[in-house]
Amino acid sequence: MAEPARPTLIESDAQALEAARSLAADFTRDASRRDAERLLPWNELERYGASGLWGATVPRAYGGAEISTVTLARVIATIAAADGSLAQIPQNHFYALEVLRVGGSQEQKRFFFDRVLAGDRLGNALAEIGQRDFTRRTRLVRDPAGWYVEGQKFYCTGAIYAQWIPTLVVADEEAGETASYLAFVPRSAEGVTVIDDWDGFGQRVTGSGSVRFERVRVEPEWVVPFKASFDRPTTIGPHAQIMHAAIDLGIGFGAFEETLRFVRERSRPWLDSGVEKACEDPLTLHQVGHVRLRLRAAEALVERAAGFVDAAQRAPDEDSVARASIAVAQARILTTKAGLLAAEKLFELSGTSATQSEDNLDRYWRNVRTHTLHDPVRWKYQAVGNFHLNGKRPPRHGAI
Amino acid sequence: MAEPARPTLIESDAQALEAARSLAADFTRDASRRDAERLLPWNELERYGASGLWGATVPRAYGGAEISTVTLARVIATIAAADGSLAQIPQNHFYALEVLRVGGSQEQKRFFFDRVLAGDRLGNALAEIGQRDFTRRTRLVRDPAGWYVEGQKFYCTGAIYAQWIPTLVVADEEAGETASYLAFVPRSAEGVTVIDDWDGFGQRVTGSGSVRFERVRVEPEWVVPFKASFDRPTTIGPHAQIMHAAIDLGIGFGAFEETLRFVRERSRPWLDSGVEKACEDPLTLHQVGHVRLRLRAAEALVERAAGFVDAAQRAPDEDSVARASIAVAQARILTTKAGLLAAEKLFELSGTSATQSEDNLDRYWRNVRTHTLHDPVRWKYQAVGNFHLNGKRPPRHGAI
Amino acid sequence: MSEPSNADRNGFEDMRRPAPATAARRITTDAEAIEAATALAARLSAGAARRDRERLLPWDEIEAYSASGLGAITVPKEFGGPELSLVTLVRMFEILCAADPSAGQIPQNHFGVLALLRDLGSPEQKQRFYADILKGERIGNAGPERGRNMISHVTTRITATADGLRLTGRRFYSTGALFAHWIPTRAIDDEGRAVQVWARFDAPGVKVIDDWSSFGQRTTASGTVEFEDVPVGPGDVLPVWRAADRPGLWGPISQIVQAAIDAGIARAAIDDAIGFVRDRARPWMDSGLDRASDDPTIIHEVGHLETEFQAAQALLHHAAALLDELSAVPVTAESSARASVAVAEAKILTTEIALEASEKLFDLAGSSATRAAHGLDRHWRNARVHTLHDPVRWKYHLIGSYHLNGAYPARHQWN
Amino acid sequence: MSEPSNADRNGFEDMRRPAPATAARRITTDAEAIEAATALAARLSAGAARRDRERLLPWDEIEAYSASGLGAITVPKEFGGPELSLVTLVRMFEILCAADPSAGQIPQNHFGVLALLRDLGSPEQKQRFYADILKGERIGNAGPERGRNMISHVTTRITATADGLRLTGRRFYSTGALFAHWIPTRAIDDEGRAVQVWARFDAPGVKVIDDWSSFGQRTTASGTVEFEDVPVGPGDVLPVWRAADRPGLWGPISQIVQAAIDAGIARAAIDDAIGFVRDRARPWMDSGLDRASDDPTIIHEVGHLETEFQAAQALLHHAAALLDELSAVPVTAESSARASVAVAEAKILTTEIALEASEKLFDLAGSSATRAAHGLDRHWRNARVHTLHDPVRWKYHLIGSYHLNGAYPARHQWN
Repeated sequence: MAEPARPTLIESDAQALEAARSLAADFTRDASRRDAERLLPWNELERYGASGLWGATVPRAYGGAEISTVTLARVIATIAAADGSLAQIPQNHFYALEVLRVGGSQEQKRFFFDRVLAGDRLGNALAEIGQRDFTRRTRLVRDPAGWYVEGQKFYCTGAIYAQWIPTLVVADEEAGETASYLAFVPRSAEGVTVIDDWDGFGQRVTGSGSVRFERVRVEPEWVVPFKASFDRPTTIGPHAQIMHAAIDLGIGFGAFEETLRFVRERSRPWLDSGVEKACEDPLTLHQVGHVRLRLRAAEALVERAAGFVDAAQRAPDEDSVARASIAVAQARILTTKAGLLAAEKLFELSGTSATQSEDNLDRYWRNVRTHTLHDPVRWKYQAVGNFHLNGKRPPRHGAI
Repeated sequence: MAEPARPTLIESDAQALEAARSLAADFTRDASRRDAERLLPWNELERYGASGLWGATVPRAYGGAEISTVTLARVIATIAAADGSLAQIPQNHFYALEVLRVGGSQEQKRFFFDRVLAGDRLGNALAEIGQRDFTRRTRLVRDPAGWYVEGQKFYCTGAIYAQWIPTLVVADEEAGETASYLAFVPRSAEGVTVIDDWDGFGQRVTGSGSVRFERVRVEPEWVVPFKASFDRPTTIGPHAQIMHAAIDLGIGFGAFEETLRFVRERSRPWLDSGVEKACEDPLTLHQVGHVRLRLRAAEALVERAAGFVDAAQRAPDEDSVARASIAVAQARILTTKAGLLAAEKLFELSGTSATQSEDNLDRYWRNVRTHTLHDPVRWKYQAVGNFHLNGKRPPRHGAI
Repeated sequence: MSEPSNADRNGFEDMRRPAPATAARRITTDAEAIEAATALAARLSAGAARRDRERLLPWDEIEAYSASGLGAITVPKEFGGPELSLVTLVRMFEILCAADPSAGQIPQNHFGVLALLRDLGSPEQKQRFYADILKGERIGNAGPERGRNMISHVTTRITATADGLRLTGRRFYSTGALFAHWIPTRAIDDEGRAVQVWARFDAPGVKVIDDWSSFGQRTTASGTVEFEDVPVGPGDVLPVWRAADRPGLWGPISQIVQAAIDAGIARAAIDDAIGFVRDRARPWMDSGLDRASDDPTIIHEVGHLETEFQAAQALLHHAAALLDELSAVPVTAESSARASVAVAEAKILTTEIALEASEKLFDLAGSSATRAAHGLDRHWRNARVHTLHDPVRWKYHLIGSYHLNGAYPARHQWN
Repeated sequence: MSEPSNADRNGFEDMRRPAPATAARRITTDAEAIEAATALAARLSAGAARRDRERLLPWDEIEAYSASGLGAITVPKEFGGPELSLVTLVRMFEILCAADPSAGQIPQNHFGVLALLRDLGSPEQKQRFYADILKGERIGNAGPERGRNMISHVTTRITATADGLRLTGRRFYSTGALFAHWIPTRAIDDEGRAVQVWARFDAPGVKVIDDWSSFGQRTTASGTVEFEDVPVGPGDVLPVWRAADRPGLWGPISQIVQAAIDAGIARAAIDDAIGFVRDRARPWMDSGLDRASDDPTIIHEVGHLETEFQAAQALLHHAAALLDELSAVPVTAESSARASVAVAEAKILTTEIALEASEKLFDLAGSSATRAAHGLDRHWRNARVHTLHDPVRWKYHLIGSYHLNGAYPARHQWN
């Protein structure tokens, strides 16, 4: 892959939001076609990268704008309203950057933050399947001749588009212990095979396929501590999760905008409603208000939670991180429900004529339904309830 | 207490329903006043008893009409729409009759069924408080000199009005085992103290107070096996529970009827609605439809479940009883929700003027809120889910 | 009937037309009907996911359906049919649609039209058309017209000419028309009255176009029908305009079939959710459990879905039983209204549980259930598309108006 | 201020009238206001259940409130007040109403009227009235009229006579009037225009009757006010009729206080639920658990209630911040509409969570929580009664109309 042109340098939160809005207007145009024909968004990703947004969370000390989590969530929701897949692709990029920020050495930060500001994209290779437990099998082997990664990963959103694939690996430590690391593997390294075998019915062009690592050589300086960053309170979990919340929220708002357009321009009034135009139907107006309000409630919790994440990043401790995780879990509860609601009501309010394949409006539901399954929202309730009822802090992992 | 006049003999399901409707019209008149002033319904209970309904479940073999559970549920719901307390008072009466039918000796059945057809009412003394577990402390002591009951019970609905108080007692058996029995204790026996200390905010005139038993002499032939009737599959549990469902359903329908009346006759139209009369408000109409539908759904499940109970009574086995318990649990889920919904929407649709104390319309909410707490509906979902997902039969006790 | 050869299935599928009906089986009892439906469902179920994915029309399955005799179960006894109850008809649709709601939906208008025939047909019309049905012929339906205006607006015309009656118009959403021997359509006659005209599928000027492109119920072929100067006999016209004045049950009967289809979709979604949780889902890491099926949060949801489903089905069967009861005696404005209200109740609940179950299926089953191989999103797509004919929000309004103001629902095919 | 003696509390309570305002504390910062509210809340909380049960009016508590200076926190800087943000005002109401929503509701109209004064008052009026408020005087409100007709219908009149202006009319639901030094009321002037007339509580012809008998918010004394030929100065009349033409924020400000009260009720209900589960509830026998607080079905509900509460509160604070922002610049029709929509969002969610939490409280706490001694049903009674001023169903409609059709909400005190 050729060295990409150096992106614009984002310098403020306002600039980031403006860039997101302008990209969203661009991305929305062919979003339906990309989904329908499963066209991977290579060109869009080039423009997305060139905007500088992928470097906007880099700390000021390393030359970035260090935009707030509130802004990051807004950026992602804005993109998601236009194209759910394009919003999800950089989620793992920002995730890896947060792991790096929290657990990387000065050296590693200097190197990778700079690569990102220069336009490198990070994918991910975290999840594995085939085991009913959640333990990982992909290993980091430290041979005298060099370090190697060996294993197979699934649901690797963004890997296919990335210059680097941060890969969750397990290594043997002294005294029979193991520890986990995030190894930043070059996409172009010998032994890396990225397979575009993602065939979920939604988020179809995220390139969330599988990656095979066959004795892939990695340099020790590419290996960032992972487990260590969960042994102490850090914001990796809530930071990862709030981006998921923002994606679902954005897809929901996208569906809501389609609803308004369709009802205004194309729906016909219901026989028994006694009104001339569909947009005058009092029961439709009531339900439009309902969908809008549920989206607003979700949005309010996303912004609230992002504030907690920002606070915990500034002063991470048991309490601040737990509060952030809980606030983000609450946001995910409402974004999940509101996103699904908006995607479903789009049709109830628009009517049968909105179901034609050429309009492909079901992509909102397919996207939000697929993406909201990342981790089960049912267990968010347990975490939130346990925190408020019993004062129990949530477990520390990337999914809370 | 004087021997009551012999009640009318109910001879058919249709006659039972007709009697219930006529009583409901009677009971509805002063229901609000009884609640507000906490007037115990002594006279109403005399008329209720005289109707013959309290003997209507007595098996045909023992001279009763053996009305179906479907009819029994309808009778109770009909009374509950008029007065929630009056509907609850005989619940334990019918419960004790079912325990008798399932576990009593021929002799016992002949005696107590006849007493009931003659007008005797049964109360209950089942629950105890003060322990965090659910084990019972009230004991049956079998002295050589005679059998005695000793202990204290709470939530004894109906005891104050009864001729007999079926009391759940524990007795030592051989080999260090214990077993439980339902001892039919005469209300007037020496050592029985009924205290009207029920002060819940709803179902205020059920007389659900406490009963103290101080070395109360009972005859062996008054003691009916209890535990034994749960060691094998019997309908005691679902039969008890469906009456609770019918009570909540009836209260809900009562609240719904009040809603219709109030909106038609007294509500004013909302400022922004643009209609002349409150009953023309399209959003009100939508919500009236919603409340009605949830009540209908609950009613459909009550009738469905009652059919399962009838079937299980005819042929009790592991499967038929489990199916009945599950169907009744499903009914209770919807009656709980629908009853509360109707009682709350009464005000939303009627407006502030419906909240005046003189109308006492909040009694529907207070009644249904109090009565739906008999056992937690949250665990009904677990029972139903476990049955359908894992094929697990529900536990056997009186609360499922 | 003769099975088409496998060669027919490639490429020519869209041009395939109904086989001439010869000798359908005669079903005589409710039990036989349920048994036949259950047997047919096993056949429908096998290829349902593939037909959805590849948009293969269920021709063989539909011919098998006709051969089974299920198409004639509502034909009155006096015309040689078994006149089975609507409860049975509803159960048939539930069973077939749990297996494949696209194939199962195809006969929906068949029965709606038969109900209209019973209400409005002359004795001669009944004699003639019922005989065709008993033979195994299928009735489709030319759906509404398109446009932003009221859904009831009609420009299709039947005109008397020197050569006899001629039908001209263009209709959409015509479920079953492609598979049908008879294609009835709404039209306006020379006196401006609403009528239903029955056109033969092979009459000159009849064109059925499979341009149904919705994302759900993909293989219903609910496409376009064009009528261009189609010659029609005077006996092929039913006086629908009378229904506006004369209370009938064809509206509620047409609707209850819709509700039954949605109940079938809901049942299939819940069954697939349960199957996936039992056999494939992994327990969530924070649950501390070995099996997803022991997760109390999953158990709760299954409890909820089963309860709502049972309520929907109970109201569906209540409504069907009421329709059976009401159709046994002369229909009045009052009984027609009661029927519409009862069916509206069932329709709302079946709609809601079909949507909810097909969406929650994934909450319970997890991410891996989204893989294309499982084809499980078809439940939601089917539920969503099939429940849009008539908005449930106005069903609530209808129920509210009936109870609060004693208002009778308007009489049309969606009430 | 001097505390009334205990003797005053018996029997004479209903006849008690406001003490002359002397020297209220001057609050100058947001932090001071929150601190004062928190301190006062501790005092309100103590007797709240008893006051509800015995219907004891919170006279001492209200005098303590006035002395705290909280009544003057919105007085503009140019008139000597701290001009604290609406965010702070909203938080104050949440804090007070979580402790006792009846006592906490009493000042609601005080601030609504002050917002109207700010929008419509003349400089002289502002000077005069704000000075009273800074001293610690309270404003009540004479509520709407009664009857089946439209809620905005007005028969209260202010008439010019030879002896000056005279006010006559009868108003209901007059929260705070009994405790107030000033009682403003809507009236129609001789030119048929809507005005607001400020009457002194002790002016001849003013009669405040504590006939509020609702089952909730029992000690707000939201009763009847009668005006009979009450003499009024020309400076005591505000031209409300201008509000219909001139966009303002007094409607949304009046509404947001209502939403804050409901948020307080919701918070108290959730807190009581949590406390009861932790300290008193016993585990359900089928749960196999030692403590109710470990029951996953209870934990789920707490998770749900907390999440909905946080969302409601977040929208409430968003709306307050938006009102602060919009009131810093000239109000336009567009910004007034935005304000109404934002407040409607908060109002719906606070209503819903207040009702849901106060009802679910018992699901979580169980039967024993219904005992009279706990007085826990007051939360639901308070929530239900306080959320009926204006139906949330039309709030949804308002939000839908704004987004779908760009329609601006009608401007009145409930939007």
